[in-house]
Amino acid sequence: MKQVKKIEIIADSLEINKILAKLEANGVTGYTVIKDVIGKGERGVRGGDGLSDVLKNSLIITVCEPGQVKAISEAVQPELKKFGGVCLISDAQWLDH
Amino acid sequence: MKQVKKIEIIADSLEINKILAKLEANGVTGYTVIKDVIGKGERGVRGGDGLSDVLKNSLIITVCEPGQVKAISEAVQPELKKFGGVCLISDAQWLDH
Amino acid sequence: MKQVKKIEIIADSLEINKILAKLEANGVTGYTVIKDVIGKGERGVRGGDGLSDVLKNSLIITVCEPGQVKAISEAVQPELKKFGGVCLISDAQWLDH
Amino acid sequence: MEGNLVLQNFLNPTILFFFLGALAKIVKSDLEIPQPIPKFLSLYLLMAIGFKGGVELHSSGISGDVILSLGVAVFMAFVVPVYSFYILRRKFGIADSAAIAATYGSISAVTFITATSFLGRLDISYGGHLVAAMALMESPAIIVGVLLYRYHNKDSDDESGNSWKEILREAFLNGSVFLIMGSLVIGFVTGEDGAKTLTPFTNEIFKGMLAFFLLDMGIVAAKRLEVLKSGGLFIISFAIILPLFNALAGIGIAHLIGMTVGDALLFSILCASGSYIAVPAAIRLTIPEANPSFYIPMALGITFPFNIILGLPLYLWIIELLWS
Amino acid sequence: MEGNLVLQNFLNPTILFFFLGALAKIVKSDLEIPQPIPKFLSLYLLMAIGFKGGVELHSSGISGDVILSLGVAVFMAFVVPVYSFYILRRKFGIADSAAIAATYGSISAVTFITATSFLGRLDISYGGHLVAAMALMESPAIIVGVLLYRYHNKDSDDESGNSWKEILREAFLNGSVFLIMGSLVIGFVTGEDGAKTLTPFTNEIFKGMLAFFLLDMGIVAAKRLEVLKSGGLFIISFAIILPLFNALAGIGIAHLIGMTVGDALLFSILCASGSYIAVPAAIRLTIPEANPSFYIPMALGITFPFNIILGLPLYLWIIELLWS
Amino acid sequence: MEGNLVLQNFLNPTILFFFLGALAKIVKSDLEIPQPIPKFLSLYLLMAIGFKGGVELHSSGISGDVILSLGVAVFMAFVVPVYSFYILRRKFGIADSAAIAATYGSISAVTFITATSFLGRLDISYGGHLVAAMALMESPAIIVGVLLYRYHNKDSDDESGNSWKEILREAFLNGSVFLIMGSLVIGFVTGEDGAKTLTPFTNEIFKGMLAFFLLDMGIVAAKRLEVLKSGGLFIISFAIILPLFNALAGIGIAHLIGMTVGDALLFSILCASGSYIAVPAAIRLTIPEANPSFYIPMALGITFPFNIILGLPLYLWIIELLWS
Ligand SMILES: Nc1ncnc2c1ncn2[C@@H]1O[C@H](COP(=O)(O)O)[C@@H](O)[C@H]1O
Ligand SMILES: Nc1ncnc2c1ncn2[C@@H]1O[C@H](COP(=O)(O)O)[C@@H](O)[C@H]1O
Ligand SMILES: Nc1ncnc2c1ncn2[C@@H]1O[C@H](COP(=O)(O)O)[C@@H](O)[C@H]1O
Ligand code: NA
Ligand code: NA
Ligand code: NA
Repeated sequence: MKQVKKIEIIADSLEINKILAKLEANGVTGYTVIKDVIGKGERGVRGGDGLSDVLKNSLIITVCEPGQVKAISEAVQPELKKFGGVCLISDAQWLDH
Repeated sequence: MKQVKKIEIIADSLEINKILAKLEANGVTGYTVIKDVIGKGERGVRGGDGLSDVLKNSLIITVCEPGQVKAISEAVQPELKKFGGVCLISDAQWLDH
Repeated sequence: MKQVKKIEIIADSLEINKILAKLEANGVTGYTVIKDVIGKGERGVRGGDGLSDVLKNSLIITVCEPGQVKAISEAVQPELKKFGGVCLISDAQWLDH
Repeated sequence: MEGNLVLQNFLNPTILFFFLGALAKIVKSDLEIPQPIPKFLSLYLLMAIGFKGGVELHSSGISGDVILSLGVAVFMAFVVPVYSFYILRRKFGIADSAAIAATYGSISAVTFITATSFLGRLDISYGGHLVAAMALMESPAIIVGVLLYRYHNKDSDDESGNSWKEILREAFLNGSVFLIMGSLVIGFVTGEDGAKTLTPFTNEIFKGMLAFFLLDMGIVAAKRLEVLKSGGLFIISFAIILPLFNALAGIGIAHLIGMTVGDALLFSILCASGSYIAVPAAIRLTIPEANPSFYIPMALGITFPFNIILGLPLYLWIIELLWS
Repeated sequence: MEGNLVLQNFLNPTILFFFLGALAKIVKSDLEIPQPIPKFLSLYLLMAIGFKGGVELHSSGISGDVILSLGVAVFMAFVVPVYSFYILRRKFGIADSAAIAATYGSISAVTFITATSFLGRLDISYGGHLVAAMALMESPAIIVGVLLYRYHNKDSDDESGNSWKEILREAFLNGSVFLIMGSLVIGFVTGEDGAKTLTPFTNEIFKGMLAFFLLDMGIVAAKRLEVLKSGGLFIISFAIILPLFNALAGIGIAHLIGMTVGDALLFSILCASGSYIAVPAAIRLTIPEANPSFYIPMALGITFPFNIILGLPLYLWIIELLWS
Repeated sequence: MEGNLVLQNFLNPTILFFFLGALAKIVKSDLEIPQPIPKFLSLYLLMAIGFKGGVELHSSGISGDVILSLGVAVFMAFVVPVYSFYILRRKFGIADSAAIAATYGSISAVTFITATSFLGRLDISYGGHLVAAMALMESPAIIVGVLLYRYHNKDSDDESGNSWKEILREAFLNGSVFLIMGSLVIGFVTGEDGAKTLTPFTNEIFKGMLAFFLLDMGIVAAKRLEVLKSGGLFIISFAIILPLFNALAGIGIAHLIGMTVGDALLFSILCASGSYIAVPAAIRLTIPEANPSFYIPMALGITFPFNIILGLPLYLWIIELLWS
């Protein structure tokens, strides 16, 4: 088992590809995406629009070394500032395999 | 970065709106919902019914100040007691933006 | 509130039933599954195939007693080694109900 | 009863697709119709059957006979759950009895649709107002079920329960009830003229969409039936005897008020069928203590196949005996 | 204007399904058409209308008149968002004004489709090239909206913005624009011959699929309208007056270049309608500061129902007055 | 070979929708057909083609000729993966060779369906039993692939592998195989009579549904092709030469046993096509070491378009030469 950091990013679905590109540019080699989640925050309800593809979120999970957290957060921060969203960092243990 | 609490609630999809209303009544201003997750627990399998919309869960994530945890837990506890489900609380760090 | 361990397993959707069977064989009585998540890792992109049902992941969440972690990790490790995937363990508090 | 009719009914493609689905589950094929495809098909069926019924009601007009039929339909929807509840109480707890009673008091639209196909193959006509009867019979049983449950369960913690406003909304405004009712009204308002352009969608591809939906129903029914195995013989026999009894009651009333053969068959199948789409959602919310592994598999896994394969020819045989 | 025409238009089943959806939301029924069913229906509609338009364009050929019509269509798509922006600026900020202007400069395919059904019921013919006009009018307004926004918002942090390459791709290659354009070309290339085998899919079940989609649009429109309530009277009246104004402009131009009555109606409805499918996604990405609770509900919750119920008969009445 | 035939084949709307999808991906449009719409369309196609084949088999009856055709079909399904494996081994590892061999030993239902449309346009008839041949050819190659893999990979850790029971279930009971086989049986049992009511669903809207599905296949094929770019020339040429070779083998056998022109074309396309729906799921589970970025894109991105555009007219040309 290895001590790692789990970063969870909730952001507008339309921004996901941009954010993933930024993560990869900052050394992220693995991630998982849950598409079409809904939510509410400072920018109001994002409950899906039903017709167009706007107003919904995706949830990105990426597990990384503690040393990578700083670079990653700085990379996604401006994106979240502009389009809204959440970035959470927590501790976890990674089962080697 | 700010120290926060992450509350994850897994509950019957039919109860989600009621639970969200209780969360909002207790000062929650932001949340994220993953719809249509399946699971198993004390009340048996909730694997979706395929015809009616019953027997499936949703997962609510809400990030809040440590001080809010007590009120929120007390608000959702009776609901979970009656209809089943899980409420998990963990520590995380919130990236300011 | 009870101190528990949260185990999150991300694995190929086709393997999920096998992994759930292994979990149940190791004393797991409750779990939640988020189907159809996508991701990237050592084995390349799993972004869904669009035609066949291959190349996508599922995310299993199971909450257990700290004492159960070892047995569970050992049960899923060979599966993850062969088909890829991630197993994360973290601390959480379980709201009694 | 001609065994021939049973076989002929069994060997029509829509019914066979139901069994293909069930077989898929039984032999453990991974055939699956992922959501929301079944939802799409079921919304389509409700919309099409409602609309067609409305158009037919438009041509036939709302006569005294029609109103009488609708009246007895509503009457049965109130009465069936009451006597079912007291029968069920001998073996089940209050919550489960109320839930199963509500299930059988309400109706199954797909059973009804299959019955109209059955009549179509035999060239027996029926009135469009039976669709209206179906729509009217969906909701009352939910109300009766909740009433019975609350009446017999007075000591329970009332505050945590749903308000009557919510229960009424669940009963009368749940998606299926609303869509079939609304489509009926639209069909009625627009009549033949409006129907013309929708016919290819609502009528021509209808049987195929039904076959597709029955394929999924077969899969789900077989899955549900597995859950029931543990429930034992009582549940299974109840899920056959109760519909039989209800069908006979329906046939009796139909005879009394002088329905045609086609109308009587449809009315009896409405009485005999149990709901596995609209009622479960309503019951989950209003009687959460009831166990869904009873009321869903009974209506879907046993009563539904029984009705569409044996029930239809059997009820028709009885009706033709009585009417001739 | 014959009130009769309004009523007759209102009482056709597709329009009534829109109101059934809206009613479902208003009475708080849980009727819901889950994704991706609406997506399926809307892709179908775009594919079918594009293909049919292409086939008709094939039979009619590309004459000078056709090219002239397409020319004025593109012209209007550039002009409408410009004047709309300056009107909007009196009440809205730069971002919201640009977003709403783009919305109304672009078009609504479902409004257009409903208009063709309206003409069909009245036996008024129209040219297939109007579908091409629709496809051409979707994108320019997005470009104009972004240009206006950037021009008036110079001080904003330009680097974080999207590159023009991305904006052009959003405008010209977003899914709806691409699909309708591509289907049009396929219909044009294959002509009557190729169309024969697709007719049952693209033409016969078309009205039914449209009715189903309008059911969902009704639900979504009513939901959006709730959001708007807070926005006050200005927004609502603007969402009626601007399309009226644009329709009149369209009718004027149509008269000038001598379109037929059918073509003029379709052209005016293209000018009058606002986009709530293609534009919102493009605007979210290119003008993220704009508030989607303005531009989506205006086009969907107010302008769309206004156009299909009152707009169509009204514009036709005006056209018939002028043309006669 | 008439170049005309190639062009005419290319210019039919269903094929063009495939290219529209591919173009969408190439020009980076965001056009997307979200799941489960493609699943819906593919289940529909399997159900419809199986049912139609069964009905035709019912009318033609099961003659000696039919049984002979089915026999050689199964024979080819066993032989093709064996020789393909040994060719592939010259460039690929054991796991990948076995996976690609299984892919090409099995068949592509959509290629087959496109071939029947191609024959339909040319008024060349074919036997319904070819659909049965298709259904029978789906599974054996999976078994052969796993056998070859296990035989050459003896040292591998056998215990972690799947049991033969699971492998057989994957091969013979996976959803696509089960649905087409079951629908075939239903069509055969019910015959013309039963078919009548399903015709609008299974036959009339069929081409349109196929066009819609091909639109999605084009998008996915182009996406897969991007992955392959890195794989180099060998893979691409192999994905063209192997099907060509298999088609010729099929044509030879068809000539030997005296099939009609139509049947020979369908048989050759069954031999030539590779599976990208049923086999990938089976192979992922049974040969997890094989790299899906080889076997999926080869069959879908190269062989499929090659077969439907150039293969069909080419194979027909050869057949007509030989048969005349
Ligand atoms: N406190 C929170 N807890 C969980 N999710 C949140 C929270 N705040 C915002 N979100 C999610 O992030 C999205 C964007 O948030 P915002 O930018 O605050 O509007 C929302 O739609 C939610 O899905
Ligand atoms: N130990 C657990 N770990 C993860 N999820 C659980 C656990 N127990 C229950 N759940 C989830 O909560 C739902 C309701 O649980 P229950 O009320 O115990 O039947 C289940 O369907 C699961 O999705
Ligand atoms: N570092 C990571 N963080 C989050 N998810 C990951 C990570 N690495 C792998 N995954 C997920 O696990 C799946 C299989 O990973 P792999 O076996 O490394 O290809 C991927 O498709 C991702 O969904
Ligand atoms: Na009943
Ligand atoms: Na416009
Ligand atoms: Na083959």
